[in-house]
Amino acid sequence: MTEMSVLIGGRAGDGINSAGLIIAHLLSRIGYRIYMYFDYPSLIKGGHNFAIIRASPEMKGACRREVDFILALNQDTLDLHRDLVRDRTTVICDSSRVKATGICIPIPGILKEEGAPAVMGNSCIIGAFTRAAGIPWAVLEEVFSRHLRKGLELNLKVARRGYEMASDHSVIPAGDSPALPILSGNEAIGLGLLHGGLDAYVAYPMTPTSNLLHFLADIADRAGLLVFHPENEIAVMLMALGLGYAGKKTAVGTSGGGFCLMTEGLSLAGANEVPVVIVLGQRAGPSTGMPTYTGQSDLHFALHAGQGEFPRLVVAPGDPKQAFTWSSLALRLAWRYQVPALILCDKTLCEGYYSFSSPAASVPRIDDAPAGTPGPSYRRYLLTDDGVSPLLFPGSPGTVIKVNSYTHDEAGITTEAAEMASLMTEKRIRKGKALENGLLDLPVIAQSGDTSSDKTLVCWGSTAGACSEVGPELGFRVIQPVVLSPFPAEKFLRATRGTHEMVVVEENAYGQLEMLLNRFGVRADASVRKYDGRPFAVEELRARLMEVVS
Amino acid sequence: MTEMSVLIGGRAGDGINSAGLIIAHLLSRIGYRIYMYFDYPSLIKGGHNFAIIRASPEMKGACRREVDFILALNQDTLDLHRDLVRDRTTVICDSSRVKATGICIPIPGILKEEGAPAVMGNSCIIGAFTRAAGIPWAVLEEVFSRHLRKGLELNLKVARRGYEMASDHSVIPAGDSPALPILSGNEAIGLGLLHGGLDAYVAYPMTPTSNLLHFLADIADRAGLLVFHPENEIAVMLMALGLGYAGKKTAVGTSGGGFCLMTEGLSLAGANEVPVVIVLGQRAGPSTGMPTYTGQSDLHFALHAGQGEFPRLVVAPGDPKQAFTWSSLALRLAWRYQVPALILCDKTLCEGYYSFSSPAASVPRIDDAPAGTPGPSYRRYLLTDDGVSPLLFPGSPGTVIKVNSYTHDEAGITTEAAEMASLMTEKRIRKGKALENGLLDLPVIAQSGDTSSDKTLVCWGSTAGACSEVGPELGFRVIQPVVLSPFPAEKFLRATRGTHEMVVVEENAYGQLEMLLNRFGVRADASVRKYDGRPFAVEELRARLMEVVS
Amino acid sequence: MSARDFITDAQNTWCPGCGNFVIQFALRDAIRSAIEGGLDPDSIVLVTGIGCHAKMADYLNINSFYSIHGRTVPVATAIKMADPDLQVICCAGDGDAYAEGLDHLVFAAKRNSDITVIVHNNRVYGLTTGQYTPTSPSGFRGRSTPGGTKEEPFNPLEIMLASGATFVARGCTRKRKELEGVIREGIMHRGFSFIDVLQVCASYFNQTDVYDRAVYSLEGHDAADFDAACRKAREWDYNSDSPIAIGTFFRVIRPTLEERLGVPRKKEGTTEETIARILGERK
Amino acid sequence: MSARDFITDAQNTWCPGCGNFVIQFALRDAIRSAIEGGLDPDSIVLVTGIGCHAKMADYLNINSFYSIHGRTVPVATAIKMADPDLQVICCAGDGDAYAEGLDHLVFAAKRNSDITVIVHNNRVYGLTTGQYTPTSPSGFRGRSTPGGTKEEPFNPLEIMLASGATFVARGCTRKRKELEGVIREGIMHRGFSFIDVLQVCASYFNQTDVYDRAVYSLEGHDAADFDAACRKAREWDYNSDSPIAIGTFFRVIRPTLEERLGVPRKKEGTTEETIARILGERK
Ligand SMILES: Cc1ncc(C[n+]2csc(CCOP(=O)(O)OP(=O)(O)O)c2C)c(N)n1
Ligand SMILES: Cc1ncc(C[n+]2csc(CCOP(=O)(O)OP(=O)(O)O)c2C)c(N)n1
Ligand code: SF4
Ligand code: SF4
Ligand SMILES: [Mg+2]
Ligand SMILES: [Mg+2]
Repeated sequence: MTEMSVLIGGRAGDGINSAGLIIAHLLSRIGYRIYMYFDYPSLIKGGHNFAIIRASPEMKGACRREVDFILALNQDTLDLHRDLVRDRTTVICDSSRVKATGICIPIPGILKEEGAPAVMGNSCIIGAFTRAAGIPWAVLEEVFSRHLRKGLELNLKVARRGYEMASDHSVIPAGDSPALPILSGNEAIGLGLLHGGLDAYVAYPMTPTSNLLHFLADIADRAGLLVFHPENEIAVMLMALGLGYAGKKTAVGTSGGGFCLMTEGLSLAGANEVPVVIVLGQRAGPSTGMPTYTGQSDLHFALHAGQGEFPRLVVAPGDPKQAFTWSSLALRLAWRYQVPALILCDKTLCEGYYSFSSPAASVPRIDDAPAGTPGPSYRRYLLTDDGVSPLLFPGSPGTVIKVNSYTHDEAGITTEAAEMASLMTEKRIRKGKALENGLLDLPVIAQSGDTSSDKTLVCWGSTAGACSEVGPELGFRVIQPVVLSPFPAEKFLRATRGTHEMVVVEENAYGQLEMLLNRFGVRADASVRKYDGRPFAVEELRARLMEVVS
Repeated sequence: MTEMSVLIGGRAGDGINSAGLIIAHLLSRIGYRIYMYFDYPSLIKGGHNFAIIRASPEMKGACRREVDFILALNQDTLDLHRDLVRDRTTVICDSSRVKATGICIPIPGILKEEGAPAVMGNSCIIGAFTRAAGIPWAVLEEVFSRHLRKGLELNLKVARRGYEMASDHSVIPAGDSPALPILSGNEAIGLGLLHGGLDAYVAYPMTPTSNLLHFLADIADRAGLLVFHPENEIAVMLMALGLGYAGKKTAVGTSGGGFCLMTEGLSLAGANEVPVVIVLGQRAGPSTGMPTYTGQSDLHFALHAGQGEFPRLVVAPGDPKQAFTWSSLALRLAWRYQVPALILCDKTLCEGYYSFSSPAASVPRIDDAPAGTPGPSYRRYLLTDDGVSPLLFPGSPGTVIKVNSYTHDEAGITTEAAEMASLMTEKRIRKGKALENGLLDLPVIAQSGDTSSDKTLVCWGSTAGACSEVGPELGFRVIQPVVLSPFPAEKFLRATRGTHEMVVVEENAYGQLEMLLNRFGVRADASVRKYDGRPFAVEELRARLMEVVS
Repeated sequence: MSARDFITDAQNTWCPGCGNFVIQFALRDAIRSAIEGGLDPDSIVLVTGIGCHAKMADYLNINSFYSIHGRTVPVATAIKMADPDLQVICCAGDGDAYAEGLDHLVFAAKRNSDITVIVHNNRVYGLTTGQYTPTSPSGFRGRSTPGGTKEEPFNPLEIMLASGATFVARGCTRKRKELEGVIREGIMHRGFSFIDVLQVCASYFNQTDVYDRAVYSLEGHDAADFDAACRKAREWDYNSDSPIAIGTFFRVIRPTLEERLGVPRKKEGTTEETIARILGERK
Repeated sequence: MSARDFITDAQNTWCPGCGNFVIQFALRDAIRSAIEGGLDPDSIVLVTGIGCHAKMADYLNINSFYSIHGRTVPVATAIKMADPDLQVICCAGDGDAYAEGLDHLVFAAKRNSDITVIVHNNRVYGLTTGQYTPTSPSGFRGRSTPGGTKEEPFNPLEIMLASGATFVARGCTRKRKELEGVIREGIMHRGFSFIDVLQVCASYFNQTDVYDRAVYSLEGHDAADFDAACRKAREWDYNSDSPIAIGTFFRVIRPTLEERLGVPRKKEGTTEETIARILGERK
């Protein structure tokens, strides 16, 4: 069984994302693992959208620079992606809008005959694809019936017309792995948070995490979640701290600009020790930048945002499995150590779709901080050996619970005494150490490739997708630190021991992971950086790596 | 001629800051260089306030742990500062409030007899001090007449009563240097900005930079400045960018919490290339922390604040002379390279008072970015060799000037094209390089002590005061990088060449400068850190250094 | 619970003559009488901003969230959402609630979040030593406006009425008894309660004489009449020299945010089951 | 300058049927007629937020500051302060100006900053694909509120009137001519001009039918009468099904912020001299 890629493209508003997802499910059903990349400009209608669905026997996390099928709902799809077309590529198109040789379907005519709306053109071309790829009609029927919210019958009709107009063209052999769920990174984060015990989610929409808000709002009722979208990100963050103070495990989600507005609340969380999780979806910056394109340029901002010093957890998952695991762990660690935790992701991960085999059963269990004893002697900031104070929430009988943004004493009363200020700083440092210890047994670094190779590729976040595919091919061991704060320096050094040549691959211009590694005495021999908002394609990364290594 | 220190203490609301400043001027007039530290809790009345005035033949920037005179308006002044009292210390106190042996003046009685308000108790005790220190009465008269805003006559009367009740006790020999102006760090920054060409200052009050707002508001009329205090820091930052877009050289001032709210605007400035200067006064954090106490814990936040990547200038002056020079330069460099510039200071510098010899004449001249040519072909983001685009402001005849937070083309129109995104990122990188080159001839690193010593002390910001005094005594060469971004790594390495033992001294817990140095391969052998909100005293630093060095 | 119990041992550092003392005791007594009426003292949560007013969090021996400048309201809204059994009270400043964080106030009113916001409106930034606020009179010479402000104050009551607040009142620290009354009423009100308290700042804006002269208690005013409330609110514009009414300007009962949100429904099955079910749908 | 000149070559990506087209052409024509009346085209500056509305900055060939979400107003205020000869216009969104950055709007009104704010009020977040805004009707099922919002909209006109705005108007994209009229009036008004434009969002909240049915032009309304303006503003609460007036609700002339600030006085002597003088006083 071999791998294959399908590109479907059309105008913004044509529903390319959903169409891509249907194709993903078709291929999933016949035994493949799926990765889907969706590319769209920041506008509602009119621009060019496309999705690339890659199907392989093994999970992949990046696209290739060639496609086996190209489904063109507009001329741009062919014109803009000529470089992806090979001799073997099957072209399927809407003959009314596209000039091409291949399977050309008069979609508007069919829609008219069937009395179907324009948006069902997708189903028609998908029908044609199904046939061309040799996928049994029953598979399409099943996928449609599971994944179309409405108009099933009409969609099937229209698809059937497409199906009938095509012929077995480039039959894809079926695999035998049973179909896995297909999840976006955002959904994996959401489910991971749920797994970690999420009670509430507060967010103001911002690409690429808006869909996390939408997803959690959708499942709020059955998951028993409070989901709230307030006036702006300042309110989001402060609401999260109000909820946390009252005992609700809360996460927020945003992107760079919104995160800026949360930094004052983040520092507050550092000071008042109310746990909170922040999902920070990176996109191409600075400022508004390219809202729907990807980037990895907020690492140091995430590491250092907020005035003053306090421990924080920063994790950067590279795929939905890590996203699930580390979203669950981030929430639990935040509550165990009463620190803010950031889940640093990016557009590629958040809005990409992946076959997902749930790690739910294997996520290590981490308990909340010890509960305090209610009563008049409760002190919210009790100085303890590990810096972690027992927790109680308002409403506890006979107990006064004071949290405070000022430097405070154990009871939470403001102080400006030099000694108490030092003690509280040292408490926070101890908490940070405790968090570091708490991470010792967790999979803070992901590895792939030949671990005895003397060539090491280091990457982080979603770039791990392309890296873990290309790196091993080129003889690299691939190291992806998932936890970036507290940075697991010792484990990292151990993992890279014996390295002769180190390349750091990042989707930014300044080499932010490299800057972080430098702090720990690690020097890269070469860097591969990309900053045009598009994730690395497999071939592109391979070529770039071959340029820089000896 | 020897040096001496005076401590004056009383309750919040007693006017200790002004009294300290008068004492500073008395000592300045008789030929000393002055450093004054003012210590007060974050409240208006009721707590204990004190000022320590240190007078020496040479400029100093830190206090000693012993005083020659202690002027006590309340009992706390004696009780809380016993450790500063030596045998030789002359105690002068208000006998109605303080139990002590020394020169005890029945201040309330005197005030009553003279019909003077309570706040004039200061003048009375200053009169006594003047006599005890052997300072001629005429000096007091001159200082009062120059520096009291109102009630000169009554103040003189009251002072005279104090003067007459004391005797020459511990006569301070007069020096012969003519009196210098005495300035706070905030004032030095304000004048430096003015020197750099400031047109407008926008701020929301926040310790320790509120006094910069007050100072600039006070001189606005004669300096032709627009000074505005809007609804919050978000508005502050965005107003600054509006002013900058319209051609006004603008600075803003804040502290950590307010800076958080400015970070989104900072990233905008990085993207739309509108110059702005941010005065960021550090204080003890995290969050509200101890608003009137000092700290150096916002360095990395300043270096990395705002999503995405763009060049920025970060300077951290250590004394008013550097503050003046680098505030002027920061504004000019911001306008030369169209980058945001941060002046990173702290409570010690901002609210400390210092004898000041103006470097105005020697501040290097830096021109604004080249002006564009008005007309329809003007492009705000013209791609140039050094990344700097010619500037024009709205109102230019026949010219359309578009700035944009989105990724844009040369004309400022939004684009999401991969190539243009890369080009604009590279433009910003080139601008950063040009800025780096522009810094080559500037005094980006300050040094003192024996530059051939193999023991090096590294410090930054106001901590340079204590370090440049103690370091050389202990045989250190002292290196203070004033520019922290773009970090002058090469110059730093050159300045520290031959170091055998390096100690980094900072007023924070995590070693933020050290973390930065680590990035450039510099490893410290020892660290001296302090995080209780109080600046290093000379003896304290000496002892801490002696603990850590071999 | 005795009166003493409500005050902590924290050293009080308000200036002598500061109106905050009056608010402190009025609030304490309002709480005390609410407790006598059945309120559980453990269920009270105080949220403060940053400013002189905010020291209330240190001084009152009740649950408290000493927040940051301008942000009492979102914190309080969320605490109430988290646990509708809690009784959430904000002590905010005028710089705090009307400048730095005005938007939150408008939104809490719009949502009818069942919290009580007491604004210590001394019409000056106290803690940062005397700058103008949105309710300082025009021409106010503060430290950031030595030549006098160039703008008129706004009228917070009008803005709250326009925003949908269901309880709008004004108190004054020169009228302790009346103040306690509106605070108690505000706490008891089911829905968003807004109380603007004209507070004497002894150090930076001592309006004692003005308030002693101009303040009078609303009488014969129908708090159910929105138009009358608007008219009364407009009687004094925080600038000119006119009579200043205190008391409850407006009161109406509407569904609260928390009532409308409902307590999140009990989950069907365990979290693991929910996750498994959702994954199943994604196949 | 011909009509064409005002439109750039940037590709227009608004959805077919979007009300933004109407605002674009109404604004262009209002500007054009102001230019015919003597306005210098080079002196116009457009400030936009982030959202569909904001693309106006790309599409109109005039000076522009394409700002960030929610922040048109402080940018615009500052540009006007920097150079009172400039004519500053904001195109803001309802999410933008009423949610993210509401406070700035209130303060611009309070200060009577001489800028014109046009809010493209489609009562939805367009660009982020359909979430509720502060003016969405209650129960609105957006992507963040699939079960319907649990709050009522606020009425931006009421808030602006309460905040001291000196020009308050409403337009609708279904009435292009009238819209052009209020925009022109707003631009000409000396002082803060606020124009709420009911804009059809073809993709996420298409209120064409409602507006076609309910919108009518104010007639016989005295825009100098504040109480009448309030009454008219309250006629429709952005929620219920009642007649929707468009036109100028309120207009009054008061000193503007820029007039009151004055242009910073000419400096006495050079900067160096000023610095030297100040240093002298510090001796
Ligand atoms: C974001 C932020 N900006 C500024 C400050 C500084 N600050 C502290 S209190 C205060 C003003 C307080 O005024 P107000 O809210 O009226 O309270 P008051 O002291 O008068 O009771 C300011 C500006 C801050 N803490 N945080
Ligand atoms: C601080 C911040 N938060 C969120 C966003 C994401 N965002 C962009 S546009 C928008 C909503 C736009 O709605 P509106 O202002 O009503 O404009 P419309 O698209 O409807 O014209 C949001 C939430 C952002 N850019 N910045
Ligand atoms: S400054 Fe004013 S508000 Fe603050 S404590 Fe003193 S009198 Fe009260
Ligand atoms: S989403 Fe709505 S507002 Fe945005 S362009 Fe489309 S129709 Fe217009
Ligand atoms: Mg106040
Ligand atoms: Mg909108």
